[in-house]
This record gives sequence, C-alpha cells and structure tokens, in this order.
Amino acid sequence: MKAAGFGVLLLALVTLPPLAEPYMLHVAIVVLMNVVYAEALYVIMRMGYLSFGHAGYIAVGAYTSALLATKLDVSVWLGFLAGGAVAALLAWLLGAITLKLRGIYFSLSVFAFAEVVNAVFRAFDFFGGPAGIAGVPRPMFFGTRLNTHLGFYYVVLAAAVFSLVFLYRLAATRFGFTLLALRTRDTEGLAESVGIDAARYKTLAFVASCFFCGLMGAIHGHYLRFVSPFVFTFFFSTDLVIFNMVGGLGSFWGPLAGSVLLTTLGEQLFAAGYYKSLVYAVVLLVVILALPGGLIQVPRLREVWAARRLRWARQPVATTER
Amino acid sequence: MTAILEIRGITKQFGGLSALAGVDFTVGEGELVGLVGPNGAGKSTLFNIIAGAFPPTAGAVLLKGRDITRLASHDRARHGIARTFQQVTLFGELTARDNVLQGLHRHVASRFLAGLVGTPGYRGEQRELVARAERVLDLLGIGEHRDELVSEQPLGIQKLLTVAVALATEPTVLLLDEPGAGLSHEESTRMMDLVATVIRRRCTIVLVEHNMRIVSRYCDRAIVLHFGQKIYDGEPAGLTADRRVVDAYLGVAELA
Amino acid sequence: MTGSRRFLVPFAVVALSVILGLPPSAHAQKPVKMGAIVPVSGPAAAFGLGVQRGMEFAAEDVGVFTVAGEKYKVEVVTYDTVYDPGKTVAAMNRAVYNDGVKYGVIIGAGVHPPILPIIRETGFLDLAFAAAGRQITNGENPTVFRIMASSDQLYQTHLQPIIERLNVKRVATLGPNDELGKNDAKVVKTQVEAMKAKGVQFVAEEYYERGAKDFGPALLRLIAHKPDFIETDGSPTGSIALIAKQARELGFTGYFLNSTAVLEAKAISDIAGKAGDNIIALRIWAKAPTQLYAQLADRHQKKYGEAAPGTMWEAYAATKWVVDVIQKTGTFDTKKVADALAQSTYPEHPFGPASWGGEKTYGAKRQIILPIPAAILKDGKWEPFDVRTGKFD
Amino acid sequence: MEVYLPLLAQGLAIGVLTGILYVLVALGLTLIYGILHIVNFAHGEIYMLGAMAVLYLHVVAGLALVPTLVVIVALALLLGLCIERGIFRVLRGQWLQLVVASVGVSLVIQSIGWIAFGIQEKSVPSYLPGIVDLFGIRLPRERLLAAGVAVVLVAALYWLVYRTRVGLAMRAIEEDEETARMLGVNANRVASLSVALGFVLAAVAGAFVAPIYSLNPGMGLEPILMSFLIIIVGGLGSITGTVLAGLLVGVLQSVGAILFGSEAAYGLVFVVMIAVLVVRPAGLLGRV
Repeated sequence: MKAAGFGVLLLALVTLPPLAEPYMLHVAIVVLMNVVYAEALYVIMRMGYLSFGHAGYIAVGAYTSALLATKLDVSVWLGFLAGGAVAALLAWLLGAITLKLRGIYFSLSVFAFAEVVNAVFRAFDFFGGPAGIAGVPRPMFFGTRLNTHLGFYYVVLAAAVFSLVFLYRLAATRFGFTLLALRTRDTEGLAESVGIDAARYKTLAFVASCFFCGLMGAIHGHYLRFVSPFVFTFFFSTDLVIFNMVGGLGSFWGPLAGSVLLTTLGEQLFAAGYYKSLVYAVVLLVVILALPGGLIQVPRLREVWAARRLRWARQPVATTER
Repeated sequence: MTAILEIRGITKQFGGLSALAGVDFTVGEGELVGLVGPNGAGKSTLFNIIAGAFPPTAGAVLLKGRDITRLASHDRARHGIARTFQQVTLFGELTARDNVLQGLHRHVASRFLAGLVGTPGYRGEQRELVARAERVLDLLGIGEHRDELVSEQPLGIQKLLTVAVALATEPTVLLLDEPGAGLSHEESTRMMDLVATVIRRRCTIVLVEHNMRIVSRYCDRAIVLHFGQKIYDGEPAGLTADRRVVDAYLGVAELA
Repeated sequence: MTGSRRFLVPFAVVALSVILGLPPSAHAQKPVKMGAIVPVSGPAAAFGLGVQRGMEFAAEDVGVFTVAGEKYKVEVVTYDTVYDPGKTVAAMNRAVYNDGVKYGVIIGAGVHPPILPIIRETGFLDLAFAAAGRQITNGENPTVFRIMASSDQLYQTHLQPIIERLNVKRVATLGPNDELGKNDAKVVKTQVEAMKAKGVQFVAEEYYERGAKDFGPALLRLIAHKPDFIETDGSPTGSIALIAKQARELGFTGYFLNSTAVLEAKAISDIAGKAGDNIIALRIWAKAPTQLYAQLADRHQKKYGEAAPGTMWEAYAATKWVVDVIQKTGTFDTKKVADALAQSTYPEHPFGPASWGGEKTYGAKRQIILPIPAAILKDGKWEPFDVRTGKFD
Repeated sequence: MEVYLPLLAQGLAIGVLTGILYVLVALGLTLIYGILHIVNFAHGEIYMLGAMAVLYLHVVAGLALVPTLVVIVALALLLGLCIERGIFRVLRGQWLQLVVASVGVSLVIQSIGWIAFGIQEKSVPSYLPGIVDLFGIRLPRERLLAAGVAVVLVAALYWLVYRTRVGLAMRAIEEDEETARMLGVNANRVASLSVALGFVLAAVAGAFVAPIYSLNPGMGLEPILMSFLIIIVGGLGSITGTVLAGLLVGVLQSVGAILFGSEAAYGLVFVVMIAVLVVRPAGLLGRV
C-alpha cells in the first residue's frame, strides 16, 4: 500500500507539471527545496543535535556552483555535485571540532560558523562581495538552457527524489538506527561501550546532512540565477528548524509535512507583512505545546495527550542536554 | 587458568588527588571476580579505566595479553570488553528489543551501502539480528517486555536490560557495576542468580559491589580496594578474617 | 495501521494547501493590476509603505480610464519582499505568473539581480525604486525604468557643489556593509578624487552591519583620519541619527551627508538631539516644491496619522505617468508602453518637470531626470539647501 | 594609518563601555541558564519591551523615571512567571522543544511589537546628557550611567546568589537538584523566580540602553546574538564568566576595528568564539 502510494505520488509529480501554471511550478520548486533542506537537517536533529547555522552550508553549496559556472565555465551539472562536495568537506572539518560539543554549545558554534561564512562572502570581491553574483546560468539539457520553470522543475524533482530516497534509507536502516543511540551524552557513552564509534557516526551524519544542503543549495542558486549573502541568513536556518519541529521529529514524514505545510502557508501570506511571521510563530508554539511530537502525531492525538498530562511534574527543573 | 584480563600498575590522578595508586591484578578465564571497597575506594574509576572511558595516569590494561590501554572505548568493546553503568543507562526512547539490537552493533557485517540499497543479504541479517536480540531477552527472562519502551519500565527490569545490552555484544569480559544496587532483596537475588548461572557461562565477569555478602556468596575471588590501593586479593571466605579489610570497613553496615 | 496513517498526513497537508492556494475569483470590473513589490516588513519597511501608499493614492486619482474602448481601473496589489532576494523572487513569481501583474514598482538594488531574468522573459514593466546604477537600467532591460535619482546621478549633481560651498577638505564615507554602501562609496570616491586640484581629499571609508546600533569602533577609526565631512550613504533614519550622535560624542564637528529619501527630521533630532544638526540630506524637500507635493503630504498625514515616507511621491507620480502613457498608446503591451514612456515627459511630477535620460551613461534612456533637492538639518528641522536638475545623458 | 596611543585608549574605553552594556543584557540569560539550562531566545524581546515601556510610560505618558522602573520590574516579573508556567514548565525535560519554543515566543513578541508599535524608529531622550572628558578620552555620561547600573546589577546578583536564602536554594538546585528537593527546596518556585528575575534583568537593561540607541521592535536581535556569544565564551551559567566575556567581546570589537577594520572585527568575534569552544568546550569559566 505504501509503495502504491509512492508510485501514484511520483507519477503525479512527473506527469502533472506540464499542465500547471508557472506559478504553481515555482511553489513546487520551493517546496521541494525546502523539503530536502528540512530532511537533511533532520538527520542530525534525530541524533539530538540542533543547528542554527545550516544556511551556512546551503550558502557554501550555492556559491561553489555559482563561482564554478560564472568564473570557470564549469558545467552546471558538475557544479551541483561540487556544491554538495564542498559543503560536505567543510562539514567534515567543522564537525571534527564541534561535534564533540552537545546541546546549545553545538547549535551556537554552527551558528557562529554560518556567520563567518556569511562575513567572508561579503568581505571579498572574489565572492562577489555584498552584491552577490548575478547571472548564474541555468543548466543545459541536450542543447537547451533550462530557463523555463518546467524544465528546471524536473531538475529539482530529480535531485529531490534522489536526496529524499537517500535520506529516507539513511534514517530507516541500520545507520539511522545507530544514530538514535547517540541522542544524549549518557546514551552516547553507552553506545561507545557496545562498540559504536560515536564520533565517526556523528561525523558521517553531519557530512551527509550538509552534503544534501550543499547540493540543493547549488541548485537553489541556479534557480534564482543569483547568489547573495543576504539569501541564506540566520532566519533561513531558523525556518528549517521550525519546519522540523512543526512537522515532528518522530519520523521521517514529520519534517516533510512541516516544510510542505509551512512553505505553502507562507506563499498564501505573501502580503501579510508581520502577520506572516506571527502566524508562523503561533503555529510553532501551538504545535510544540499541544503536540510536542509535531503534526505527525495528529493521528495519535488521544494517546499523545494522555501521555502528556503529567509529564513535566516528573521532570527536574534543569533541562540538561549538553 | 589463563589470564584474560591483566591490570598492571594502574594509577590515576585527578588534579592533585590520587584515585588509584598502582593497582595490579589478573582475572582468569571464566572467573567471577568481585571488586569490593567502601565508597570512594576507586572501584568505579578502575572500571572506567578498564572500559576506556578515560585513560590512566600510568599503568596498562591487557586483554588476552594484548595491551589495550590506548584504545578508545568503542574499540575495546570490539575486542570483547562490555560494561554496565552504576546509574542505569539505557536508550530510553527505544523499546527493549531495540536496546539489545543497539548492543548487537559489533556483530553487524553488512556495509553501509548494502543497507542503503536494502540488499537481500542486509535484510536477512536484520531479521537474524532481531531474533538474536529476542534470544538475549529471553535468556534473562524479560522477553515479554520486548516491545515496551525501556524508559517506562520499573527499575528491576531496567537493570536486567542494561545487562542484556552489554551481554548482546558477546563480551569476553563483562564489567558489572553494582547490578543489584537499588533493587529489592528478591530482585537483587534474581539478578545475581542470573549472573552466577547463565551469564557467567558466557563470559568472564568482574563485578563491582560493596555488599560483601553478595561477593562472598557468588564470587570466586574478591579484590578489595581501599583509598586507591589493593589491600586484599583472594578467597571471598577470607575477607572477614583479614585485618586490613575489617579496618577499612569498620563501622560500615554492609559488613554485618 | 498507524504506519500508513502517519504516512497519509503529508498528503492531507498537500491537499489542504492546494485548496487554500486556489487563486481568488475574478472581479466583476476590469482591473489593471499593478504590483507594489516592496518590503512592508523588515528593516526597509518604511520605503515599501511609502511606495504602496503612493501607488494607492495614484490609483484613486486615476479612477476609471479607457483603453481601446474598454474601461479599466488600477488595482494595487502588495507583495512583501522583506528586502530579501529569495523572497523577492517568490513575490515576483506570484505577481507575474499567478496574478497576471504586468506593471509594478519594485524596491531595492540588492533584490533586483535575481528578478531581472524574469523581467526580461516576461516583459514586466518595472518602475524600479533602486539606487546604484548601470546594473539595473541598461540596454538589456528595456522595460526597467528607474523612477528615482540613481547614485551616479545624485552624487554627480550634488556632491562637488556641496563640498565647495561648505569649504570641506577631508571627506570620509561610512556606509552599510552591502552592495549599496560599497557601490556608493566608490561613486563618492571618484567624485572627490576629481577635486584634488582644489585641495579636497578622500581620507577613509568604513562599513557597518545593517541594523547595527553601535558605530563607535568604525567611527573611531574614521575620525582618526580627521575628516570634516562624513558621507553616510543610504543609512536609514535610525542609523544616521545614531551615527551623528556617536560621532559627536567622539568629538566630530563637521558635516554629514545622507542620500536616503526616507529621513524624518523629528525622529533624528529625538534620537540625536543637537548632534543631528548639519546633516545634509539629498532627496529631502525642506519646502514643498509644488502644490501637488503639499497636497499629497497632507493627504498622507490625514489618512495615516504620520508624515509620509519619502518614497510616496515618486511612486505616485510613476504610477500616474505610466497610466497616462498606456492611455495614449492605447495598449497594455509593456514593450510598446516602455518605448512610448521613454519618449514622454511628465510636467505634473510633484517634484517638478520630469523626463528620461541616462542613454550615454547606462546605454538606455530609462533614468528619470527631475529636480533633486538637498536639505540641511538645523534645530531639528529641515532647511532648504539646494535644488539641482543635473544633466544626465 | 598609524595607531597612536590616544586612539587605542579611546578605543579601549569604548570597548569597555560597550562590553558592559553586553554584560547588562547577558546577565539575565546567564541566570536563567544557570537554573533551567535553557538559553532563552526571547530574552532580546523582553529587552525590547523594557525599552518600549520606558518610551510609553516615561516619555509619552509622563510618568517619572523611578515609578516607571518599578512598573517595568513588576511587568517583567509577571511576564516571566506567565512564560515559565505556560511554556517552559510544560516542556520541561525536552531540550529541543524548549529552545525552539523560546524562539517561537521571541517571534510572537517581535511580530506583535511591529504591528503594535509600528515601523517608525523611536527614541528616548537621555537621562543624563553630556560628555565626561578624562585626559582626552571622551566618555558619554549616559553610557557611564548604564555601566553603573550594570555594575550595581552584577553586585546585586552576586548578593542574591551568594548571600540570601533564595540564592542558597538556587545554588543548591544548580549543584544537585535531587538532593536539594529532598532537603525541601521548592524547585518549581526557584525555577519560576529565576525566569522572572532573568526577565527583570532583560527589561531593566532595555530601559537603560534605550536612550543610548534608538528603538524599534527588532532591536532585540543584535544584542541577543551577541549575548549568546558572550555567555558561551564566558561559560554558561557563570556570572563572573559573563562579565569577563562581555568585556572581552566589547574590547575585541573596538580594538579589533581600530587595528583591522570594523568588518574584520565582526568576523573576528565569531572566530574567537569557535576557538574558545575548541580549547575550552565549557567556556572560560564554565563547568561541564
């Protein structure tokens, strides 16, 4: 039944777009990109790591590919992979240092890294400075440049399906199961004692997370045909966290639901100004308070509420996770 | 009897404080050794050093004659050392079966890519691991809890589960840190009976315990630590007759 | 079956979103949608609100008009860009592809690069409210008109006369650390260096993070070069006021120059007190240049209870001007309208007679030419300083 | 440019004065972290509300400064209690949810602030205008006042934590919650109180920083990010660490700007933070 559902969905995603308005395609592209970002972030969130700096890796991917295409005339397709690879490499280097840290220490060090990345892109003319890089080309496909929404939609779809299948398998298989053992400092010690190389697993997970952010970031840059330090900001990182929390961290489908819902909701609030951020924030708070496991728990509402009742009373005042 | 675990001159200093001062002993294959001592004697520190949680200031740990002092704790687990923690530590958000499955980590042969693709070999191995995890639970008589979240279990079951997770690694040497602590008399007895029967048939055991009665009843040999030094190594029966041991424990209720 | 039920949630969500996302039903009248593709939230919101309100006033004043025998009415639709390039692309997609908007005012030099391809592909007529220069109006973008003075134009027209009149010798710049700040610093530098013979020097440049409130370190470094004139580029009200205050605290006694259209004298003097004096603001009218200008200012004050943001008048004029040209050419085809617009002049601009120029500098006659004022802050009030309509080919 | 001594001295002075402002803002964050182990992202918005309260009560409504401060303290206490009861307590034990919920609270207050207070930049006239010239180093009086307030608050916090029964309870909870509870310390009350006091510190910081800078509903973001860096560098939960790190960051920014330019100084602060975390993961004075 699951497989059939997937088949129908995929078929719809492949066959319907030629009938869709360009605007719907734009929304679809943005939704697909956000879904991949959110799922990539989910890889580390399910091992208890919160990042307020994933936009930094998305930016690295976008800049890598944009620079390769505009300065060296490298094929855009290769640029996509290079974007992911460079982001992954940086994640590996930074991960070696910061993954030892847990909790808010990690969150804020990744945030600081993203700020440094942003400052570097702004400071050097080589990276286009604060003006960013305009004229980032779309890829060529059998002699045509994919300047239409439709053409580029299929690029994004292909990349998203590839990324999501990979990320899904990552979460669903032994590897993802092992990551669950690393959720807190205590369980990490236990995991080590049964032979799990925690540092290696955490690094791999972080690298994978950032690879897909970089890959999609590269595609993002070519979609906008522009990269700038002002696109991938702290708020971008925060949005990805919100997608995850609203959807729920309990399963792979949580971040997916969260990003689809909030992205399309955001599109509806295009003229709402500050009411838009208010709606986002209220949705976030209501979900966290009423459904700590996210929207994904809606089908199990009654159970969740029953379990939730006296939850805090048993907890110590200090919420330690370091 | 071949020595399986050798502790050679282990010294550990925290800042200026000396927690262990040149402790030596060996554990033979199949032995059940009790490590005894009053609070702060250095039992847990020694345990942590053997398991690789932190390095000693000086000295060496040998497993089957191989120096493992410099190995990280996950590497030691792969070489056959498993442990439980004094504070109950489990993967709280997972079921009992999944906890034991994590313990089976070192027996996973499939490569990352095989898992990603989901090859038949990988699936078969997963099924086999699940069955194996359930066998470990059954062995300790807690099979009926396999689908329940461990964080929701009573302490007695949780304690047994910590042993199950460690046992799942199929260790050569199992380090048990006060398995009976905090349990009722019946629970504690059930635990120790299991340790002395089904568990010790599978591995060599070092047991930290400060209840001497338990040590006398179940262990082959007792080692007593006092202020970081070994003051006794021999038959449990000789414990109460040893002057130094009695002095160390003087006034401590457990001896009674 | 919790597994499959959980699996259904995302699909329910998608379905719901699609239903919510259905385009609104068509109006009974024939509306011509004009987009205010501007920030109405975030740090640049004041600019956006000015444009939005100016366009709405224009729509009211234009009323019903006839093109090729059919009656039309301007409908202003606002798309919040938050001054973020990514969100501007989203806004543009919605406006152009979903709502069929073909005309509009778009704010921001920084948000233009990613939407220029969309403008070129669809022929959207962009009344750009963006500083900087050639990157935006050029031969490749025939449907992009800049409806405010460009940076080049502004400084070419005013900077040298101001420097001479105030007898300033050492010029420094302190701008936001973005494309605008850096670009404008370059323009200022060029202008100042051309005055070497008269003993004028460009002594230092510094930048700050947009939204920063403490300029102490940057100012310290700047003031060490002993400038007597600090150009502060497009720093908004809050920033220029704090810059003035903190510079005076460090002992700076010279002049400031600012080129933002949205500067409130009262807000500046509230924040900076006496320290705000001697800020010279380009594009600020201390005295209403025309009756229409004064009327619009009153109208805004009455309707919104606050002084009009400086962007209101130009957006008002541009909207009316375009409708005028549409009526005259008798078509909504943006390419044809653009060609006709470039050749037209507009005497009724609230700032004074307006026309288009910039052919030589930018390669396209798409830069508005109109009187540019300068005002100086004295005792918390703007006083007229200068008005110039520079030549700009 | 030659860097001569008076310039460096002035730079140092500016750095120290700015650093003290950072300390003022970060203090409440440290207090809340010490007890609840959460970083409260809504802290910057409480700071903003403190500044806005001064504007509307003191400047617009004409209430004298001292009663205004009393009202602000009362309101901050109330808000702190409500948020602790309504949100932090409900989510106890769920680290991720707590942090993100505080982000949500911050967004809610900020959005409502923009809608209610409008986008116009606002200001509060100086409580103490003028400049003190100390051997050629120029020190604005209002900053000296804010620095004075910061010093008083740090001292008061020390007194509270180390000299009172409440402080004893706080330290007991920090040290070993389980034992403290068994000894009869009401942990819930201590938690409520520290959140409320943290909010008071934020609001008072806002009230005294208000005349130095200009006001808008987004004014909390920059100081809050800076405060995070400071409490991380100083060691989460350590008051002394916060003071040290605040001064360090302030001086680093201003002297860094003089030596390398203000853009480089901005990046420098983040690089230093990562470096500190690598060498001392718990921060300068933190315990893990």
